[in-house]
Amino acid sequence: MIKQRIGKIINEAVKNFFRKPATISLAKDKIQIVKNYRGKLVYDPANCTGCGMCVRNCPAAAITIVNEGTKEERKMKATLNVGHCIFCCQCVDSCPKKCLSYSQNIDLASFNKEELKMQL
Amino acid sequence: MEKVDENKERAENKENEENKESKQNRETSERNRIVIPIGPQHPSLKEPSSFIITLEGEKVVDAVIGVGYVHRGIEKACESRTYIQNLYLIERVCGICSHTHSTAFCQGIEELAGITIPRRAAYIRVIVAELERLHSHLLWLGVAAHEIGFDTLFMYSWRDREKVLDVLAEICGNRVNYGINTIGGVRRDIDSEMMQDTLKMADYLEGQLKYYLDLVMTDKVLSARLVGIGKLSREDALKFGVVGPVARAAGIMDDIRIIEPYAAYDEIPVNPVTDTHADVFGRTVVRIKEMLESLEIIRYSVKNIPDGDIAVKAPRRIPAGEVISRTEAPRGENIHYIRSNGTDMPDRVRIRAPSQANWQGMRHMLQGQYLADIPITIAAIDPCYSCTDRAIVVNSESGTEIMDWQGLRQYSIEWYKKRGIDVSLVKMPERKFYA
Amino acid sequence: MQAEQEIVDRLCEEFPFLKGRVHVQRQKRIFTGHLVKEEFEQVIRYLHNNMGFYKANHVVGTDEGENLGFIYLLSNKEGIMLALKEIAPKSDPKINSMTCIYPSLERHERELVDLFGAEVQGLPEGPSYPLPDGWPKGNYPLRKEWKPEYFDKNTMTYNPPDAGNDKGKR
Amino acid sequence: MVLKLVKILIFPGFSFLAIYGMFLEYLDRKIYARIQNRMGPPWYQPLADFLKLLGKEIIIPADSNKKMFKILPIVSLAAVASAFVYIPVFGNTSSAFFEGDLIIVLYLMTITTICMFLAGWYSRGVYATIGSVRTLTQMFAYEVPLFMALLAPALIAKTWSITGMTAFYEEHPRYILINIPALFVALISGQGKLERAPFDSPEAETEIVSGVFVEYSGRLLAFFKLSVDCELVLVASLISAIFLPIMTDIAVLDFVIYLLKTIGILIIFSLMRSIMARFRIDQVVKICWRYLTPIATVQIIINLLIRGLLTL
Repeated sequence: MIKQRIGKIINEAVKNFFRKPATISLAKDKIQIVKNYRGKLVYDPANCTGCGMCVRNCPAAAITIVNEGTKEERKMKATLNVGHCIFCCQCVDSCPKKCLSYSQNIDLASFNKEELKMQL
Repeated sequence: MEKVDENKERAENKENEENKESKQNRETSERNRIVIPIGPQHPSLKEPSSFIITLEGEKVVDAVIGVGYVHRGIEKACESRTYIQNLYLIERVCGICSHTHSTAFCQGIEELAGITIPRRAAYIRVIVAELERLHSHLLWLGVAAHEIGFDTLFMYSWRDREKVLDVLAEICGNRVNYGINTIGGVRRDIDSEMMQDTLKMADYLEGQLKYYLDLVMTDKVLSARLVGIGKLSREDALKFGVVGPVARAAGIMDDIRIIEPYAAYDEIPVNPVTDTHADVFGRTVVRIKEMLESLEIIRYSVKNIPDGDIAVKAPRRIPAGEVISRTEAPRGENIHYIRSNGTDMPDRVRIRAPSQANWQGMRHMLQGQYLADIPITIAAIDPCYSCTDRAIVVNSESGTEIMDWQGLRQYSIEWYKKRGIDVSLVKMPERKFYA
Repeated sequence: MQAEQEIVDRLCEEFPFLKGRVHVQRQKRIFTGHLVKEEFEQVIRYLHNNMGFYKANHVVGTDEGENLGFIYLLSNKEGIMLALKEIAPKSDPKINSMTCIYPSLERHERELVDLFGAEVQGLPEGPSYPLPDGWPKGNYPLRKEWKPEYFDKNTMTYNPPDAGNDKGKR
Repeated sequence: MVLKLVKILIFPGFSFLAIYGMFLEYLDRKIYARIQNRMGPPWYQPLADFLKLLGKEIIIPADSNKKMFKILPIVSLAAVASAFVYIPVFGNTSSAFFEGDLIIVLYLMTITTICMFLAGWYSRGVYATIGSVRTLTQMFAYEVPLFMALLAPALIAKTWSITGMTAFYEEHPRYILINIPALFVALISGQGKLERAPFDSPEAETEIVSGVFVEYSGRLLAFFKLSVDCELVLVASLISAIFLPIMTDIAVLDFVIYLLKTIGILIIFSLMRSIMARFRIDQVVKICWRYLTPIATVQIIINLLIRGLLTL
C-alpha cells in the first residue's frame, strides 16, 4: 500500500509561487508563434496560369482567382475570404507553378465583414 | 358460514391495506425526487449536451442523456466534396483528435487506391499521432482536475500541454487541425531542429508526467474523489462495448496499435497499458501511463526515422470499393468506413468516433452516484460531443415522473400533514420547477 | 489470413446460402454480400453465440439505390472485423433491432431511423436523434435523393423542385 | 460620539473593511494565480469587478420572493460589518466592546451564512436550491468545531470579550502555545466557513454552477461578493486576534502587525485552497465531525483543566 497524504502538491505549489509565470499579459507582450506557422496567403501572379487547381481543391471555397486581362496578356487577381479560410494551405500544395505561399501574418481579425475579403 | 366469510373479508381487507401501504411507500420513494437539468450549457460541460438528472437527495437515480447538439452533417457533406477537400473536413470532425480522423481517412483511401506510403511518412504520422495523444490526455487531465475542483493541477497540466502544442505547431504549422496528412503520405517533412525540440519536450514532460502519476497515486484528496467513482466492471465494459482508456481501465486490452498495427506501429514497440480499478481512478492512471508510453514511442520514432520521400502521388479518382479503416484515437478505437464509386467524390463515409461507443456505458456509471460526482464521471470517458453527434436515453426501471414545483409542494404539504403540521396556508407563487 | 479463412469456411459450412457471398478482403477484414432479413438474423446470432464475435462496433447505413443497406461491423477477440450486410427495400425498410444481443448498438440503430428512415423493430423507446426536434417527417438526409440545398432551415420544410423544372438542379 | 461614528463607519470600521476586503481578495487571487504559474489579475481587479457589477442590470427571477431577494445581500453585508466593529484593529482595543462580544461576533458570522442559504432558497432556482441546502449542511458541519476552537482560548482568559482576551494573552503570552490545536481547527473550519476550496461544494462551479448566487446579478451580486470579501477579513482578523495576540502598545505598529497577521493567515488560506481538490458534501461532514470536532473537544477539556489549575 502506498502511503497517502493530504495536499501532496504543496511542494510544487510553493516552488511555482517563486517561478516566472508561464502566461503572458496579452496587453503588454506579443504572442510568439513558431516559424512554420501557417498564416495569411501570399500570391505572386507572375507565373500564374489560372489553372484553378487552388480554387478546385480549396475545402472552404475561400480563394478565387480571376483573369482581368486578356488570354495573351494575363492580369491575375486573387481574392481571399479570410472569414472562410481555414489556413490549411492546400492551395499552396496544389499550385503547380508555386505562385502561392503562406506568411506568418495571423493578426487578421476585423470588425468589418467586408474587410475580411482581401485582395492578395 | 358467515363467520368464515367475515374472516376471509377481514383477511382480504388486511391484504389490501398492506398492498396499499407498500404501494404508498413505493410511490413516496418515487416521488421523493428532484430533477435537475445539466446542460446544454453548463460550466462542467465543455461542449453542449444535456443531462436531465433525477436525484434522490444527492444520489442519482436516473439520467436522461441528450447528445446531438453539434450534429453538423459531416457525412452528408463528404459525399459532395472531393477526396482532397474531405481531408480537411474530416480533420474537423473533432478539434482534439483531428489527426487520428484524417489518418484513418487517408489510410482507407490509400488502401482503396492501392498506394503504399513511404516509411518516413508513416513515421511522421506516428509522431504526430502520439503528440496528439499527449496533448489530448493532458487536456483531459486538466479538465478532470477542474471538475473535481482541483484547479492547480488543471493549470499545471495545461501549462505542460502548451509545450506539446508548441512542438505540434512547429512540425505541422498549426496548433490544432494540423493538416499534416495527405492522401499518399504527409505534407511536411520533419527536420533535425524539430526533432531536437521534440526530444527536449519529451524529456521535460517525462519528469512532469511521473510527478502527476505519483500525485494521483499518493494524494489522499484526489483518491477520495476518484476511487470507486463511475464503476464499470469488465463484464459491463464488454457488454456496452466501451473502448479506449475506459475499457483499458477495466482490464480489457483493445489497443488498435497492437491489435492491428497501422502506419509505422508494426515496427515500433508499443506496450499495452491496462489497469484493474475499472473506475475514474483507473482511467486517470491508464491515461497518465499511456502518456509515458507515448513519450517512449516518440523517442523511438524520432531516433529511428528512415530517410526518404514523404509522399507519393495519389490519383484524383479513387477506384470503386469499400474499406474499413481503424486507428487508435486518444479516446479509443476510431473506425472509418469509406465506399467509393470510381469518381473523385466518395459514395459514403461513415465515422465511428470513440466517444460514440463510450456513451452507452454512461447509464451504468451515473446511477447511484452523488450529484457531485456527475461531472467527473462524465468527464472520465473524455466525451467528445462533436465526435459523437448522437443522443442516448437511459430509462430508470421504475419509470419516473418529472415533478414540477407544484407537485413538490403538494408532496411537502402532505409530508408535513402526516406529522401534524399544516403548511398549506402558506402562500406560494405558482411556478414550473423543471423546464 | 489463416484465421480469417477458417471463419469464412466455417460460415459457409454452416450456412450454405453464404457460399460465394463472403470473402476475405485483407488481413482482419471479412465482408459478406447483402443478406435478407431472415438470413441475416440467423448468421448474426450464430456469430454471436458460437463464433466469439462478442463486440458490435458499429452499424453503417448505406443507400443502395432501390434498397437500404445496413452493414453491421462485428469483431472478435483477435480484432478480426466482419462486415455483415443486410438489405431491405426502401418501400418497406423493416429490419429487426439487434440490441437484444448487442446492447451497444442502440444508438447506431437509432441513427438509422432518423437518417435513413429504416424501421428498426424492437428498438427501445426514446426520442429522435441526431436530428433536432421538429424535423419534418419523411426527410431522411443520408438517402441519396435527399439534397441539402432544397431544405429550408427556417421553415423546416423540404422543397424539391418539380420534375420538369430544372432550375433547382445543380 | 463623532469619533465613535468615524471609528465605526470609516476607520477601522466599514470603509476600511470594504477596502481591505477587496485588497485581500486581490492578494488571494494573485497568490492563487502565482501558485498555478499564471500572471494573475491586476491590483484593481476586485474594485473593477465591483464597479462593473454596480452598473449592471438587476434581474430578479419572477418566482422569487422579491423583498427577501433584494434585502438579503444588504443584511449579509451589515452582519459582517457590525461583527467587525468588535475586533481590535487599530491599537489593542476594538471600536466597541463589552463582556460577551465574542459570542455576538460568532452569531453575526452565522447570519451571513444564513443569508446565503435564504438567498438560494428564495431565488428558487434548481441550482440555487441545491446550493442553499448544501450551504446549510456545511454550516452544521463546520460550525461546531469552529465555535469550539474559537471559544477554547476564552476559557483560559476567563472573559468572553475579544478585547479582554487580547489583553489577557498580552500579559501571559505563554498560554498562546496551548491553543495551537485550536488554531489548526479554526484555520480549517474557517476555510469551510468561507466556502473556499476544498470546502466549496456549496458553490461548486462544475456541479451547481455557483450555488446560491446563480440567480443574482448586478448590484445585489456586487454586495454579496463584497460581503464574502468582508467575511474573509472578518475570519482572518478574528483568528489573528484570538490566537495571535502579538501586541505592542503603539497603535500604528499594532495596526501594521495586524495587517501582517491577516495577510499571513490569508496566505495559509490561499495555499490550502490551491493544494486540494473539492470535497464532496458528505466528505466535508465526515471530516468536520470525525477529525475536527474531537480535536476541538480535547482542546476545550485541556483548557478547562488549565483554567482549574490557574484558579488553584
